[in-house]
Amino acid sequence: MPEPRMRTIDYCLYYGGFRALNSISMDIPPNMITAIIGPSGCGKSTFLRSFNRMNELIPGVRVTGKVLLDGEDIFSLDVVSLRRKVGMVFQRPNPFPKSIFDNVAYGPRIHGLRKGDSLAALVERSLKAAALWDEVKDDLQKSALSLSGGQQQRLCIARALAVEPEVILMDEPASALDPIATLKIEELLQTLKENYTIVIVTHNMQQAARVSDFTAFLLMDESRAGNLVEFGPTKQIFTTPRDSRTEDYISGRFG
Amino acid sequence: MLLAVGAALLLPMSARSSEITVVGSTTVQPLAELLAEAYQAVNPGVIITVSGGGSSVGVTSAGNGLCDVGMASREIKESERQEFPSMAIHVIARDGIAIVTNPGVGVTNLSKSQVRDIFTGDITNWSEVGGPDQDIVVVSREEGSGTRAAFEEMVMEGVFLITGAAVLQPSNGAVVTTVASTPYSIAYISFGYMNESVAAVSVNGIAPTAANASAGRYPIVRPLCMLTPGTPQGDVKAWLDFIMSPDGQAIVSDEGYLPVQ
Amino acid sequence: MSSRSPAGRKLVQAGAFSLLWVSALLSVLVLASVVGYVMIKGIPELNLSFFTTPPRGGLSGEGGISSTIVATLYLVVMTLLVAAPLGIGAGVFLVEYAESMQNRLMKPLIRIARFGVETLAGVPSIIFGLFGYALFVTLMHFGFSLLSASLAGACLILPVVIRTTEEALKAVPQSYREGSLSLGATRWETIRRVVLPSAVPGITTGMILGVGRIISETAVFYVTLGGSYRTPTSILSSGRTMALHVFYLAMETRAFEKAMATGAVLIACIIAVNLAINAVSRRLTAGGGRW
Amino acid sequence: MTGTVSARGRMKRLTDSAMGLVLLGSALVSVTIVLLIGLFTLKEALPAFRDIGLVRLLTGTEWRPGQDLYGLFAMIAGSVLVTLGAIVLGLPLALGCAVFLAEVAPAWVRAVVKPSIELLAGIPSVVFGLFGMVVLVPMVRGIDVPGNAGFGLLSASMVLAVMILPTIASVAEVALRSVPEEYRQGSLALGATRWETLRRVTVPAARSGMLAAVVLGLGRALGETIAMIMVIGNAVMMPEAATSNPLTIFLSRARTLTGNIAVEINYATGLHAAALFATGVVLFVLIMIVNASARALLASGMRRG
Repeated sequence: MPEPRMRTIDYCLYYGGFRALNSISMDIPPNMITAIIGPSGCGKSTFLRSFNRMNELIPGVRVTGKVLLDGEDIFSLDVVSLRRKVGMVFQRPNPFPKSIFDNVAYGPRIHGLRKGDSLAALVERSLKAAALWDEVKDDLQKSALSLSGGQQQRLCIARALAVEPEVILMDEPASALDPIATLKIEELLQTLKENYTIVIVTHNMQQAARVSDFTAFLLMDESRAGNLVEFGPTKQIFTTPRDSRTEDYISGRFG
Repeated sequence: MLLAVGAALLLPMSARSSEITVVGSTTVQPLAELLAEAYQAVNPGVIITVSGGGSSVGVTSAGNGLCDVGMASREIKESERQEFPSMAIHVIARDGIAIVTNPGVGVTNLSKSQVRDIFTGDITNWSEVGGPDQDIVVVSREEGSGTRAAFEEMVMEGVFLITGAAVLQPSNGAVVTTVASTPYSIAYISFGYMNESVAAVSVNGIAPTAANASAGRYPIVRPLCMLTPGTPQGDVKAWLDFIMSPDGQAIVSDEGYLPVQ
Repeated sequence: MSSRSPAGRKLVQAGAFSLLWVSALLSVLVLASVVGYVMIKGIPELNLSFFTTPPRGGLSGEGGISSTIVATLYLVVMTLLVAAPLGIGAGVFLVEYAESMQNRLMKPLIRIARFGVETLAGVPSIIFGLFGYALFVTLMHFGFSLLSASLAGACLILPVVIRTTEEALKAVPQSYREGSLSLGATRWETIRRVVLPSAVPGITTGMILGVGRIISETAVFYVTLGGSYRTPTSILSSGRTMALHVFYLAMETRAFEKAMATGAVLIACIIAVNLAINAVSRRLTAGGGRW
Repeated sequence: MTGTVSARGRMKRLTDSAMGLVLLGSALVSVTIVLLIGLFTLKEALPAFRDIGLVRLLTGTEWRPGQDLYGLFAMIAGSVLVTLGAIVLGLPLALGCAVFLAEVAPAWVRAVVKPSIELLAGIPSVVFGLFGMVVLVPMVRGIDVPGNAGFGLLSASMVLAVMILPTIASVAEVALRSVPEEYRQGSLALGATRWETLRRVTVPAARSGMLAAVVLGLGRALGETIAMIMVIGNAVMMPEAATSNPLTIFLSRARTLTGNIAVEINYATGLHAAALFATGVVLFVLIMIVNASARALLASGMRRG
């Protein structure tokens, strides 16, 4: 296995006195798709949001342990620089109420890229990479809110790509979409992994099996804290799980 | 809250016959309040409510029968007499109009033409009339005021216009308050509103006192009128009779107005 | 990609946030100083006799405010007596009946009603005064009186009452109505037994808002109520509300400290109104179903 | 048995339709009142528009009812200038306060400040007018400019600024709070700072609500009557600068459209009364113009993106 892009070491997260994630150690291999699966409430979204410190927005959250990006502790990094390197796509498409162009250009602009033509080129490149360019190239000034749900989600992906991150976190990116739009996103993921490291949370096991290279299975213990039960290559997890709980889950006995 | 609802429901639907509503001139208003209080002290069954509005309101309200008694602090115009032919006019007192300044001005005498020029805006600095080198702040009443109408007729001779830059206040009381608190200001007010917070100015060398006014020396004097929709009856007549009685007229002169009896 | 330094951007943020802090502090300071000034100057004037004696002495501004409290109460009650049934009735009609009336007569009527209520809510109060003076005081010969003033006041708060009633009713879940109707209740029974009870807190809030509006309104009553400080004896009596008393004291007399004291009482009334609204809306969120 | 049931049923249906009629009645009365206010004001103003003429009414600078001169321009200028002054003084504070409360304030600060601001929105205008008379007018009088008596546009603008501050702040705050949380998260996840998120995403997304707050404040400023009478001097004159400094125009006395109505309506008869109703119509139209331009502004803003 190559040097991991990100890794967590003994990572715990608390909401006030409640422990939501219990001592998770896990590696995110580069240029691969890592899926995080598990039943509702097991903390998979919370875990995903740990990689770009989005949990800090919630008052009363406290963490212990380490999260590393390219060997560097993300808590010692500036949060703004961290989020630039670790992008995120949310469960529900959340384009800003601006034009398509302005949505994609948003990140580059705040990070200081202002020159007109290179910005246009960057927007075009990002939209192409998100497989949206052909559908919107003639109406870049149209409101992003006029796009369909699937298009909006690909716009959000383009928006994340435009800041040229290393890692993209995706929180159930297709759960609000219809099957055709879902398929498009899944195809897109395969092309994206050539250049990016992707971590995706999904509650859909078929999807995890279809798209990911590695799979992590999270489960609540008796105190309702999320634990990493098993982590490994997706094929192995879905065919020969080592843990009986993983087997129960993927065979649909609970969840 | 329930109590209040109950109380409101207990309010009679219409004025009792022994209630007299008095509306109009803010110049006459405080005098009417006192005359009402004095009358009610001996006739507790009668209730007299006095409210302002201005002389023109007094005339139109009485003329249209909206009140029992209207108050006006000026001569009733010919046009108004024609509009309301049955309206009865009772002159209850006469009132001088005093020229007052903020106490800091220090000017004690003005000629009538100087007063006029100040109010038209032709004289704008106190130094032009022997005062400090300061801009004059003219304070006036608004259109429709009886005091203003009387002042315009007697000082502005009915043709000169009061400057548009004048601070306008909607009542005599407001004028006094404004002059008292505004440096270098000047205004005209009813004698009845004079107090120590403003400085009175002699006109053509005659001080604005009741004695000078009743002797005919002070030049700016106008009638104060009570108006009734027709010939007064009952309680209204009794109150008006009281006003014209020695007791009533004593109150008139105590308040700085000129008795007519 | 050329890059702006995160440190610089943090600095910009710190600068902007401190400006926001300053503007908020300044706002609070300005408002607190107005209210504080009136309270500090006014409260020392307050004592029992201030509340129990009527104003007297005309220009010297002596006496208390008892008759103005009475006049304010009368006016509030009379205004609500007119505005509440009309406003609530209209609100119920617009929400519960109008939607289902699609015939040619009703549809434009309902559109006009909606437009009128919206427009009226933004009309300056002095226009209600103008209207009230011309119609009730002169044309209908009610004179300067509680009657004229309360009718003008009712016009003023009618849009408030209608709108809050509508909002309260719209917040009642459709499933309540369907539940009741499916049990064979008529539309009126459904409204009376299911919809209105759940909407009571919202409607009450509207009423209290109206009360606050009447207590604080001055312009409308300046031109319709006459301003006599006698205790009103009939609905045709002239009168003076507390807010109007503040105006007359400030403008006509030099009794600013009395004006401040009356102002302090007014502020206290508004605080009470706000507390009442908060209490009602807390009940609304705590146990809306139990009404 | 069936007889009683159907009798009760008929009774119920009867009550149902009767109540429907009662409610329809109250709706009709309400609508009538609403229409009456508009139509009555227009009807009463008609003689003024007919006999004075719209142009002379709107552009005339002389208002002397005694001479049958009815020009409203000075009052229109007074209303517009005083509102402008109030916006310049009050808007930055109000919006700053709203943004602070919605996005920056720690929870406990918000818990204290927000209800107090809402409370202050309900304080009677006469109290603000009183404060203006007693505190602001003497303060403004201290500015050494010829003819400055303290009463005037500046004092009035300051009073209005304080009055509209809580209104604008609390409505704008609600608008900001109703911006979906996803927008903020989306921006933060791209590496934007909180300030960048606020400036580039949250505030633009709340634009229409914040504009509505400003329009509400403008309406309140244009419509304020009593506080204006108390501090503006009520002089019927075109506001003018006393010195070469154009800002001294704000030391000029003036009269607002609202004040014109309140001060004179009780005196007025005939054409004078009609001219005051016309003043009301002009005031109403002015407020409609503010609303409409806000809507237009919003529409053009939407198109731009």
